[in-house]
Amino acid sequence: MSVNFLISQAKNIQKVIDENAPEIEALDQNIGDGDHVFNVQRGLKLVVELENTIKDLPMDKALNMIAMKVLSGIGGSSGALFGTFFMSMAKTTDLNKNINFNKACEMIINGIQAMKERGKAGVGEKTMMDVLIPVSDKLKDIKNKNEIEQELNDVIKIAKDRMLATKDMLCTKGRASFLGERAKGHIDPGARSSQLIIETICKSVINQ
Amino acid sequence: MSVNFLISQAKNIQKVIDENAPEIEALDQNIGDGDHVFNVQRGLKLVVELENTIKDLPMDKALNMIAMKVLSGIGGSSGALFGTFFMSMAKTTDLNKNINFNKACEMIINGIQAMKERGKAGVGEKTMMDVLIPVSDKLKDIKNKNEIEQELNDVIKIAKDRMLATKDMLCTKGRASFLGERAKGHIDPGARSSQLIIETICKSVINQ
Amino acid sequence: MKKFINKTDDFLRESLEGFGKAHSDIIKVNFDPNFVSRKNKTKEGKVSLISGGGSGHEPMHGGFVGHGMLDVACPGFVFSAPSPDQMLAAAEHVDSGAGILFIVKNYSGDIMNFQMGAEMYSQKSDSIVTNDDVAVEDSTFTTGRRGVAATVLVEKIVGSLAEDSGSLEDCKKIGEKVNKNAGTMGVAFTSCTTPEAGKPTFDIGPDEMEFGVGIHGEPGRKREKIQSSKKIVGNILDAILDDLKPENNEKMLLFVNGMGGTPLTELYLVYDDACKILQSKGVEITRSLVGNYCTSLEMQGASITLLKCDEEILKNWDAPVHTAAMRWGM
Amino acid sequence: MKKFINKTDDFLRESLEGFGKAHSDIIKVNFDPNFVSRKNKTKEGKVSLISGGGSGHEPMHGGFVGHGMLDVACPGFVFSAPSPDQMLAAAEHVDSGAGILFIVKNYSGDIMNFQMGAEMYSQKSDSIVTNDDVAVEDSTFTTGRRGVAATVLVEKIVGSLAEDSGSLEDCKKIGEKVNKNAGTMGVAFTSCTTPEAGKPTFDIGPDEMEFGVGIHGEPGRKREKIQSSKKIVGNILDAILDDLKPENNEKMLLFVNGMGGTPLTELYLVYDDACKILQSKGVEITRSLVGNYCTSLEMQGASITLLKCDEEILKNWDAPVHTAAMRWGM
Ligand SMILES: Nc1ncnc2c1ncn2[C@@H]1O[C@H](COP(=O)(O)OP(=O)(O)O)[C@@H](O)[C@H]1O
Ligand SMILES: Nc1ncnc2c1ncn2[C@@H]1O[C@H](COP(=O)(O)OP(=O)(O)O)[C@@H](O)[C@H]1O
Ligand SMILES: [Mg+2]
Ligand SMILES: [Mg+2]
Ligand SMILES: [Mg+2]
Ligand SMILES: [Mg+2]
Repeated sequence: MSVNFLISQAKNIQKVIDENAPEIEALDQNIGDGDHVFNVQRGLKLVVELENTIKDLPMDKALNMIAMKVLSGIGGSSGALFGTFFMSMAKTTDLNKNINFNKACEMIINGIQAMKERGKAGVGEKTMMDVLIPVSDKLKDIKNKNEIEQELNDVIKIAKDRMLATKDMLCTKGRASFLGERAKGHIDPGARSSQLIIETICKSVINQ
Repeated sequence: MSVNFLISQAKNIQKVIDENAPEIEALDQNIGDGDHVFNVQRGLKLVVELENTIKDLPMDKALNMIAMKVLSGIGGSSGALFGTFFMSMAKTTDLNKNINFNKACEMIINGIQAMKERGKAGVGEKTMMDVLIPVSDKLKDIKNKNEIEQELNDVIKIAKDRMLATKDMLCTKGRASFLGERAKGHIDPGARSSQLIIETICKSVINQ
Repeated sequence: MKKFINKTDDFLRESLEGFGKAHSDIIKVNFDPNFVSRKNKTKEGKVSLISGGGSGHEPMHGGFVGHGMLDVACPGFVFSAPSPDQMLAAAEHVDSGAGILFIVKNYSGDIMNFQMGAEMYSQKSDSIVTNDDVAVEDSTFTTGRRGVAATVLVEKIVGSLAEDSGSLEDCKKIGEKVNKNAGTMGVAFTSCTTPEAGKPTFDIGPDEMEFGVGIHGEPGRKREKIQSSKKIVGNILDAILDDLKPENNEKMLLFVNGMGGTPLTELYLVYDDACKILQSKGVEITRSLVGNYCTSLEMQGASITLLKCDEEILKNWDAPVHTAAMRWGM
Repeated sequence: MKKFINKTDDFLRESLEGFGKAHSDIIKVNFDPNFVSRKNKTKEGKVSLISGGGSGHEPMHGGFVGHGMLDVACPGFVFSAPSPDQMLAAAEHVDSGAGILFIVKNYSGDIMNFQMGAEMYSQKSDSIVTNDDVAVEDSTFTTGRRGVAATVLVEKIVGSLAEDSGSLEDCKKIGEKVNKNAGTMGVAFTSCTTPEAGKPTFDIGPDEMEFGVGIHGEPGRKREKIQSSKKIVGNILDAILDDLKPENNEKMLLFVNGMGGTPLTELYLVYDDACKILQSKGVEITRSLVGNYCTSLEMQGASITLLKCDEEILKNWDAPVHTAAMRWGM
């Protein structure tokens, strides 16, 4: 994995989020305050704009710059969480060597672990962690496997299932937690955006 | 003319204004601030409620009480103008004698004259005076005539024509004067309410 | 109609009662006839200032009763001028021997009612008529221009002079100077709804604005497509400057007034646009006021007022004031 | 969308610039990262108070920066919590040696961002989390309750103590007391529209209201048919009193807060209804505040906050304050 890979992923994700923006906006209007998609879009735009600044930097420096941009440019819950994700990825050891698939998985697992600590949300609380924690668990699992394509397809499926599962949950973390029973019947916006991100990355790795 | 006649006229007028309220309201919304009909309705309600207080009073006292109610209870341009009307009617001489048709005309002529002085509006300025001044002029004319019914039908016609004529005028007095050309094409609300009042009174005198 | 309201007929009274209770440290609300007076009697020998007008423009005028501003405010029904008995009762209430100055916005209804009140009052009184709305063409043959937001500035500045022992003549003089030195224009994005009508005063399309709107929601100069804030502000300022014709580097007070339903963020953005444009035109902004002071119920929109300031005006603008809606220096 | 706006991306910056210019006598707006600080440096040894949150709630918090209240406010994008670098820059800007107290409304986004800011800051700091919204059920397993209008009261009262040389511990203590002693609930008649979305956050019927709405337009307890002011106010007060369980004759501050699009007349009417109901329940209203302080853009609606007052709270409430949006005693 290279810095260029990160940038090209950001561009892919930007496209997918833009395509699904009305849906994500509506989800946050239903049980939140409607800004989630704008927060995510603002963050992606800032990362993509970093291209020239970071493309020749070592991975840890590049990730730190991304983290700072995301952290300072997004705001809201997503800013803190995604910023934490990148900050923590950057702290993974041995990033100056060639980053193979296993290392990439480790980085993501580290990032998601840090988000979990920051937001204190576990599985079943109707947040993006409902998608990300199971994805992280699966990545731990496949790190040393060979049939990566099938495994990544499984990741895509897990992300989707867990995203859909947020629909019937009560929410206990984040803005939707204030709604009690009224949050039921709506998919969590952060879960949906995270699932789209996961799916986009997995697909592009599969198609490489 | 008796105090009871005044009260019964107020009741008649109240009915007619209520029936035409949506139209009058719309007229004041077009070129004013929309409150004219509510001002007039509030005034009529107050006068009708005076019935028990004034029904046994001499004419001048009754008129003064009406004037005070109208003046203090309506507000806006109509409150000042209609209040002035009654105040001035009350000042007509010899009101303690029997009030015949000629005397009644004199009272109305006095009232309208005072309104003219208060509002400083003449004919052609797109206000209620466009109806009331010609009516007053006609009353001066018919005071000593015999064929009252035909004359009153003429009054009704004058009031109506003059009300309609306000439609194409530029306005130079009152709130609609601020509109310049944009006031054109709309009948003046005060002209419409005054015309309805005149018509109602004339008709009920004719039908007596 | 969506309002906090119990019965239409009780709307004004209940609102005034709440106002009286919330600010019982500075004002007192009197009923039948209705007027808002200072809690403490005006001191002997001080000129008394009485203003008033239809309700629906809060905090104007009740919110401006107190030290350094008005002595009494007479609230009429929503958008209907108050009646003469209110002005008479107000005048008799404050009478402190030095005369009364009525501050009246230029509308037929207000003028006639205030005049009648003044005629009924037996002591010395005079009046100022504000007519700062440049949206309307001025002419001596017609009613002239409307009195709008600059009335707030007149009340503050005259109020200070009166507090400072200004004579009736001097109070009238400075008030007329402020009025003459001021110009205002407003735009509306949405209509207001009076409790009595229960429906919007005017219809307006989702992309339209009323340019030059009156504070009762009366039509203005023209109905237009909505534009960027910069353009709207530029057009408003052009109209005002055209009227005021300031000298180069003239010192002005810039007053951005909300119509009631526009959030502060937008008013400050308007203020920013106005600053930039005025700077480019060589106007020096020496004082500012941003907020909802002369409103039209829940109407969305704003007006801009410019006031040419000399030393006398500035001194009286800066003087302490303690009312429900405007307070500084004490 | 009808707003005074130029480009969506410039909305916040231009509004902040205008705010800075309009109040340059008391505050300074700093950009990249954005924060509003007092014009004069906080005096050595004074605890510094920093608050912040998503924009769209003006005058909260920028309007509360100044003597006797906040030292700095960090505005996020509209309805999005500010970012840690803002809090860090703010903290480094004010640092006066006596420590920093962050006042944070209880939302995941705000908590996380403030925490990260505090972690990056190397000197002494602590925080208060406000959670006064009784519309939401409290529970230690969830995020708990939202922080809403009582945050204004916390900022005023802690601000006074900090100005009066209170220690970081004492400031935190009184802030937590105020938060614990306060309860708020709001209703919305209309939605708000963020500049970014360009359309209303939620749909609501012409005869409906959202009971217990959040200040970002988040859904509340229930969607209901609109009722008389008395009924609405009664239901709100029941919910708050249920939570606060005041003693008989308990002294309370009554705060009627507009959501942004509701005129003052209606807020005073709500205040009147609340007074009458509270009186009948044996509550003594000892202080009051009526106006738009913690808003949701142009939303029509209001919230009511009750605060149980002891001598310490009253003393600090009454102390002089000089900010853009709240000023008395100086
Ligand atoms: N404590 C938390 N832990 C993990 N995710 C959270 C937490 N709080 C909120 N979220 C996620 O953030 C999303 C909302 O993000 P966003 O709209 O950007 O922030 P905000 O709620 O501050 O408006 C939610 O849908 C949820 O997935
Ligand atoms: N100066 C005036 N002289 C005569 N009539 C006037 C004058 N000004 C206004 N009017 C009349 O008053 C009517 C409006 O009355 P109303 O709506 O009650 O008062 P306001 O204009 O104060 O809202 C106008 O339609 C017009 O006929
Ligand atoms: Mg959100
Ligand atoms: Mg009218
Ligand atoms: Mg009127
Ligand atoms: Mg948000």
